[in-house]
Amino acid sequence: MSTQVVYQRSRGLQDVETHYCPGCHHGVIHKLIAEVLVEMDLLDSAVGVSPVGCAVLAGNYFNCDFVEAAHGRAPAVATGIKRVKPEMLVFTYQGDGDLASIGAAEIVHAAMRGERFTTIFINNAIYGMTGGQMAPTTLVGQKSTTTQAGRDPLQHGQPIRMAEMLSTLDGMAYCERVCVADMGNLHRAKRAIKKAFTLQQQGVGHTFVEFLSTCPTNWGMSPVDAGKWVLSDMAKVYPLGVVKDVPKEEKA
Amino acid sequence: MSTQVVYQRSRGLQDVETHYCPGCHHGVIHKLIAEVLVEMDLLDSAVGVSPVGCAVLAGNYFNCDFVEAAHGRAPAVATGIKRVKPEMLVFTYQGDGDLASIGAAEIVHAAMRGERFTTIFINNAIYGMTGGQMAPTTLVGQKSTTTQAGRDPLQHGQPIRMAEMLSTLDGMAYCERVCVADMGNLHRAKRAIKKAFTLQQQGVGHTFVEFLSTCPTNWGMSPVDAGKWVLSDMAKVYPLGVVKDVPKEEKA
Amino acid sequence: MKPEVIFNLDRCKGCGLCVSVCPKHILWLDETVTNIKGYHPSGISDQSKCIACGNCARICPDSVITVLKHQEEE
Amino acid sequence: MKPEVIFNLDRCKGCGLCVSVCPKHILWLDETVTNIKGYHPSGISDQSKCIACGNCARICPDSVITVLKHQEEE
Amino acid sequence: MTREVLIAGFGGQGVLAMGRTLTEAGLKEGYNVTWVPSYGPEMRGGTANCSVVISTEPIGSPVVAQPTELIAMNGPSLARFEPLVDAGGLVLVNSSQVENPACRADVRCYLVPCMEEAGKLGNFKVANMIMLGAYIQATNALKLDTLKEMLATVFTGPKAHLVALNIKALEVGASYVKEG
Amino acid sequence: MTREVLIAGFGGQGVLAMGRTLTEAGLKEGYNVTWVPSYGPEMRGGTANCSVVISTEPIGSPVVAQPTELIAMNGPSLARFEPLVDAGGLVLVNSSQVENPACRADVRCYLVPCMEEAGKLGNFKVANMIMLGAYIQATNALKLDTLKEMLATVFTGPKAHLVALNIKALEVGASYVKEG
Amino acid sequence: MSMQKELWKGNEAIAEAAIRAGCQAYFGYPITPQNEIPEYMSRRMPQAGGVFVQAESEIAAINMVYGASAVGVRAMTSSSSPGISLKQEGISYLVGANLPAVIVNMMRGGPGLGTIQPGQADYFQATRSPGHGDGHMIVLAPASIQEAVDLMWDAFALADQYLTPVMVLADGMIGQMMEPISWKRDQPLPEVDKPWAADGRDGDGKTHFVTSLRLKSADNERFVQDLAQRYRQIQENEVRYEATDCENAEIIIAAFGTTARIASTAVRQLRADGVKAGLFRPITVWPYPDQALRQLVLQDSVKAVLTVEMNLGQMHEDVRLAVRGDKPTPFYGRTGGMVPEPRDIARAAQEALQEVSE
Amino acid sequence: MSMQKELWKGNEAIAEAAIRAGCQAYFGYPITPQNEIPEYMSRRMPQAGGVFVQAESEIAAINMVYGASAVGVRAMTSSSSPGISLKQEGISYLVGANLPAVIVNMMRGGPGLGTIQPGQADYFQATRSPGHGDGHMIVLAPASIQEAVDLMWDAFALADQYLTPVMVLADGMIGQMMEPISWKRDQPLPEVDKPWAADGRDGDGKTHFVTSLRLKSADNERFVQDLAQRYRQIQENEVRYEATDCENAEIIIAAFGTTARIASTAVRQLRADGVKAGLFRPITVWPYPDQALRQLVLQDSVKAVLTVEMNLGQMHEDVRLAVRGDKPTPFYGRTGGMVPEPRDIARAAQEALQEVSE
Ligand SMILES: Cc1ncc(C[n+]2csc(CCOP(=O)(O)OP(=O)(O)O)c2C)c(N)n1
Ligand SMILES: Cc1ncc(C[n+]2csc(CCOP(=O)(O)OP(=O)(O)O)c2C)c(N)n1
Ligand code: SF4
Ligand code: SF4
Ligand code: SF4
Ligand code: SF4
Ligand code: SF4
Ligand code: SF4
Ligand SMILES: [Mg+2]
Ligand SMILES: [Mg+2]
Repeated sequence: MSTQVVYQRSRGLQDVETHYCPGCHHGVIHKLIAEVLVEMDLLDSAVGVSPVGCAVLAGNYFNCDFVEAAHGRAPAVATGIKRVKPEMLVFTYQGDGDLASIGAAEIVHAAMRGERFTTIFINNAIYGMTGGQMAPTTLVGQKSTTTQAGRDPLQHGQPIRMAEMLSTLDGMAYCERVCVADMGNLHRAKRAIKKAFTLQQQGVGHTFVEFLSTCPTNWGMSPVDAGKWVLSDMAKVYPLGVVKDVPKEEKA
Repeated sequence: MSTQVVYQRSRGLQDVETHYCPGCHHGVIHKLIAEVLVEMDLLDSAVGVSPVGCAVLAGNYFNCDFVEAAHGRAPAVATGIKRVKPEMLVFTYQGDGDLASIGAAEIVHAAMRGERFTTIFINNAIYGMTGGQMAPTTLVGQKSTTTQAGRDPLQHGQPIRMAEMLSTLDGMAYCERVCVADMGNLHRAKRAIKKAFTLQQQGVGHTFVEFLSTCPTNWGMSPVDAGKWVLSDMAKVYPLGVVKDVPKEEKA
Repeated sequence: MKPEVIFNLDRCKGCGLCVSVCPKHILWLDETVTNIKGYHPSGISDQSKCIACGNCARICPDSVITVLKHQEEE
Repeated sequence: MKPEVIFNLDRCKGCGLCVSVCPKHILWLDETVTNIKGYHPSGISDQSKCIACGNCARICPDSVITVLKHQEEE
Repeated sequence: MTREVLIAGFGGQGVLAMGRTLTEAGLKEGYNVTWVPSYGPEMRGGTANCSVVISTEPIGSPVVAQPTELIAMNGPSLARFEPLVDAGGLVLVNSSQVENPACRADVRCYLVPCMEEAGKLGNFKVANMIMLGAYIQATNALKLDTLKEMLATVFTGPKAHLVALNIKALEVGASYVKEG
Repeated sequence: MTREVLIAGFGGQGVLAMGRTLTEAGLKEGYNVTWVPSYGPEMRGGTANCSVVISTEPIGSPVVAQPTELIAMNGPSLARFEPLVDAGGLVLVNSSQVENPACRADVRCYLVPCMEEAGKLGNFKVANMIMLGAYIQATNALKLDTLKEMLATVFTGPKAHLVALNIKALEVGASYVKEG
Repeated sequence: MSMQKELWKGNEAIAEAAIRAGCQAYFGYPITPQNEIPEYMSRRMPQAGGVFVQAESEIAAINMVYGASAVGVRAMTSSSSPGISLKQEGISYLVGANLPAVIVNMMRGGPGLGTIQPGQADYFQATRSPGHGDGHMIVLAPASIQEAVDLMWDAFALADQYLTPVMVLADGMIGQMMEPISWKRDQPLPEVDKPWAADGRDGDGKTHFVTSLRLKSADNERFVQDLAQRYRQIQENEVRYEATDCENAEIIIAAFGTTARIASTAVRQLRADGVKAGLFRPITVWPYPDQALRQLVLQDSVKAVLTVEMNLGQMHEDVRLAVRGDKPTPFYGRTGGMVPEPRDIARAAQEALQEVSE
Repeated sequence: MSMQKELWKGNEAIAEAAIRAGCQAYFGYPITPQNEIPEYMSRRMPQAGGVFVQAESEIAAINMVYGASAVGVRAMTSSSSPGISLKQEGISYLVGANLPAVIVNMMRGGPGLGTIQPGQADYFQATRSPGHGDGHMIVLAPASIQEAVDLMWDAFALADQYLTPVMVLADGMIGQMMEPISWKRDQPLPEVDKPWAADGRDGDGKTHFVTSLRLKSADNERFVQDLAQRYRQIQENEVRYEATDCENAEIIIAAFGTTARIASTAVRQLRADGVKAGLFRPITVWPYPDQALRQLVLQDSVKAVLTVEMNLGQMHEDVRLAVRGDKPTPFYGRTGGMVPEPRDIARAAQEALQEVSE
């Protein structure tokens, strides 16, 4: 009898429990990144930059080096790292509060400069870690602890589409929006990460993968319903797919 | 004999000298704003927010109230003002270092929220006040004291087009890029200011006028040559004209 | 081919994502069991129906599941 | 109609913008004069050619120039 | 009199609410009271606990480091906090959630099968009220009637029907201690 | 010996460069030296000035509050700084830029028409060198030769032809004082 | 005015108190352990006719406060340690522009991201250096929710009176706990005339320019000297503290905020054990009740002053400045989010006395 | 190593010294009066094989430093007062993550935008509270360009040795002036082993996680206590100061940086006038040379200690802590960008002596 492993825990992750809530997509996305790091043989030469947000402890979960950044500043920290260690594979992992709110200037400028690291952007339309306040990405009408009657465009504006906004910058080389709400999307998401890392190694500019993710706890939904809501509601405001692909456009 | 005044110093300006260098467009743009304030009878109910940059003393020059903001934070200061005094006409006046670099997060979010004030954005492709360092808007190849061999896209990225980037945000209602490098453009620029102020009063969202401006001193050009360079070089990277006009689009 | 689905039950948070992606509908959350974390963990009702597609394992946020395929030596 | 162009010379910084926009090319910077700020101020060579278009005044960053039109009463 | 109560369990077991109800009741009876929750990510999916102090004196420290009374709604909480309880103190255990529950010899201990009893009442959510009833009965810290009165003001309008259920839960819990 | 020199004028008159040349020359002759520019927006289109201290002792304060010597390249600078000059001090005035130049009675004063003289040399840019020559001559603070030597190292390659011009300018300035 | 006791969570009580005191605008950004303040404000402010904006960052929040205050409106923000560090430039601007504002800091354990548990290690930042330059805030340190509530009125009043930012310096414990309070003060503060506000020109066309820039050093020095003058007034008139059982005490425990309320239990325990302990609790930690403490310490009975804090010894410096070496000044501190227990404080006091008697 | 004297501008000399000392990466943002540092770095760093990035802000700059340092590279930033305020959170993170870094502050007159002229009013911010939480930086205060140059080697060495941010605290005067220097130290510092650096896993697959988060208070307290331990070591081993003419002086003038060099002229003037004046100049303002000053002050001859600063009296507090009321401690300060003159300092010293004798 021979045994084939269809799937087992990735070597790219440490053998510890995560603190994430049941069914939170943070955990799923972690796995995909870890799998790509293993497949590309990058565990020894990669360094991740974790945010302030639910993923603040990512450095305890991944099996590669990590640096924890101040809230919103991961792109600056990654810039510091990549500039002095261009041979390393550098990626940030940031939530929507972290990247799109307090850290808006840092990501805009990293993208403008075409910093050669990869941003993994977890858009779950809420501040998870701090208990469910409105994020800049919160949908119109969506309830949060600071928009208890739902986000009102007149008061709070409309959701910010970071992938589209950042793609106006010439330094952005590759930008795709994905999710892990079903198996097809999950596979696409993994390919996007791999592509971003590969392009990073080719030094083409900034690479950016936005994940539509879930926060079952603060959305007040079951994990499965949360996944459905990503596809039914979030993806309408934040269309899935490639937003920008300069290397491809150049080839074409 | 009757005497008609073709042009005299605007009542919208105080009768003082400015500290601007000879021929700097800051002074010209000040005048246009002042003229519009007078024509719209807003001197008593307007408040400007000045930046940290060459225009830091604008409050000494205009004949309306002013608040001096910390570097880059004018949009936040203006938000604080407009939210508590919605009846006032509020405008910021920011340089490109101020608005596009250190203050990138604040302008992105004011635009996202559709804050009902007007941004006057002075893009002179340089840090004027501090003596000519690279700005995010500096053109590729342009020399500055921190890019003495010219801006290099690989090191410093390519120029950021704020008007285009911010126009991806739903809160941006009206966005136009103008200049005062010749009389035709000067007249168009004044109309743009007036339109922005009018739309602000109608409460349609954020209004934004980007000026391509000069810095003869730090560009090392005569004022007249600097004006020509705006038209010949800057306007190629930053096309003049309306970038977004939601009220008009809606009517159409 | 004999598929095998193995659960690291103590790590399971009972989120149900695995259940939702199983094409054979053979996974379920066992409400009668509470693991040391206080959750009702996932379980498989009919191993024989499993096609070893790996969906459950791939989506599990907590890497609870291992999917194996045992091949009779020929 | 008699145009009049008046300069507040002490405020002039000699930038030349007015010179560059005058359609009649009648403005120039007087290098023989230095004002209290140390600049060579602007001046008009032939007032009679002026058409009172106001360009010079409108572009002057320092509001140095006033342009008037005197009308003979009819 | 100073009671320092620590209430601990899984998130979602109503541990913080139980503490708040107790605190509110203490206030109603004229005591000095404080309530402090554990907060932050450690709550996330994991455990929750809160400190309640009920005292005739001004309350200095609101943090209960050495409880006079512990309410453990699950096994990990019992394991973590029982060692801290004052000798001669009280430990109430939600025996539905603890395998082979056992207590220190030097404390008074009651096992309350909250889930089973809540199940019998047809609503698992009242498990915490059952425990609260047991606590009141075991300590005489406050009057059961104070809590009952409070319930009438908490559940009003469309939720008024819950008053009776919760009162019943308190009584079940209380009786459990009486009998146990 | 401590000389505290204040050099002031319009931006663009080479005021800061004059100060730096003087400072460098002081260093060459083995003195302790410091140079401080005025900086910031007040420079913009307006005036510029710098403080130079040349001393046989360690220099404490590099800011010249009470100059022993003032070089005023324009009228506003003369008006602003002359009152600060030490009684018995020295004032050098660029008389080309000052209408009706007049000095305090208790200071030594030289009027140097730098622009006119520079014009005669065919290059307005050497006006500051003319003034520097006058300063050296009037004070004997340093040797004119030191400055001349320096010029040879400053202007090299395609700019070498400027050495002679600048030396000439120094001499014109110096002669002005000798004669004046 | 109802004096009935109500159970309130610290953060929410502070938010409600601010509104009742007359705060018209709140700008803030989420951070544990003060999230209930913006959350409460988002609900209640609009009902009260005021303004709530969730800012994009702490920096934006303090600058929104700056804007609202510059046009004459009572405004506040709140945050916790890392967020307060980000506000340093903005606070310095408020000082430089003579603007009133109220800032609540629910301190947590630092440095860096640290923990979200209570701490008191921002004492130096609050009392010594609100940003760069010579500036101060009035810093109020409540030890209970009731006191925090009451102090909100003072905070806004002092800010308006002295044209200065005022910080309410509390910690996660006070923010997160619940205890009964009564609404002792229920009247909003009176409107204050703000002739300097940039809310439109005066009738005579006079403009207002709110700025902290004074390019000429002489002007800026004049401003700083005026600040110093105001600070002396504040030091003379606004010092607040509470001294309990300090008369004829043999040991005085000096502590502020949460630590002080815990120390009060320690003092009771010590007294029960026959030790004459007293508690000195500054309510204004800037201006520090220097003279009051010194007077008490100089009593013959006093053998030592024990400072207790949740930090490495920051207020300890103020105590040492007041005592000037005239009595021993031992220190007991917990750090990094750990909260001291009464018995630990009592033990530290006993040890201090023993050391003195040796 | 050339000991020939060269005329250098302070800012450029400091930048060059940093490179020669072994700095591998510079991240900064323009602000007067330190613009020549980034400008010089933009030119020279790439030539020296290092990294220069003009950051989008001071916040980004300090966080780039954090990143570079986290992977084991010697990095620095520079700014001036308002920009330093913006770095407070980042500095606290450096402390919390045990990361070496060098930060130059060319102080100007505050508060707020203030002036761009020299000031010393960031002393408290630098010495008391680098951001929130219990943290310190080693703070070096040069009084001349030569000393600033020499101290750059120390700054990087101390940062690496104690895993701490080090601040070089100077002012616009030192940044803008020129004076002759010689390159006394011309060897770059040796490479330091940084086993904690997140520059890739170790051979055995061990990962590195550089973080300042310690969610469990007990862990965070352990960290803070370790910090405190390191701070005690620094206080024992790294105190630096210069005492000139202090022996048997009747008055000691205490001053740092630019003010100290000006005071040295005042001391010469006073001595010429027959007054036995001395100058005490701390070079490390944190750790403060507390014991050294105290010893000197306790000499019988000393009648007073006059503190002179360009602020409202910040180091004055350290002097008072050292003197503990044993001698009078008058203060003379200029503020807001004004630089004191030697004669003013001399006069203040005369007045102080007169007051004592009355
Ligand atoms: C300077 C600062 N401000 C605020 C916080 C509090 N804080 C922690 S996480 C967070 C936002 C989390 O939201 P997001 O980035 O969307 O991540 P998520 O938790 O949703 O994954 C905030 C505001 C902080 N730690 N530091
Ligand atoms: C926090 C802070 N950082 C930096 C500065 C220094 N500074 C003053 S103006 C300026 C930039 C000016 O450039 P820009 O905004 O383009 O305006 P301009 O002068 O070109 O009109 C800078 C960096 C400051 N005052 N405050
Ligand atoms: S709070 Fe939301 S984002 Fe954070 S771990 Fe829980 S579910 Fe995930
Ligand atoms: S420095 Fe440039 S932008 Fe500033 S006033 Fe002078 S020319 Fe204008
Ligand atoms: S491997 Fe596929 S079929 Fe088998 S249990 Fe998992 S999801 Fe279902
Ligand atoms: S997906 Fe994983 S954690 Fe969720 S129920 Fe299935 S096995 Fe458990
Ligand atoms: S008004 Fe017109 S024509 Fe007359 S001088 Fe001015 S620009 Fe020339
Ligand atoms: S535009 Fe104005 S400032 Fe310039 S030269 Fe003409 S008059 Fe003078
Ligand atoms: Mg989020
Ligand atoms: Mg600019």
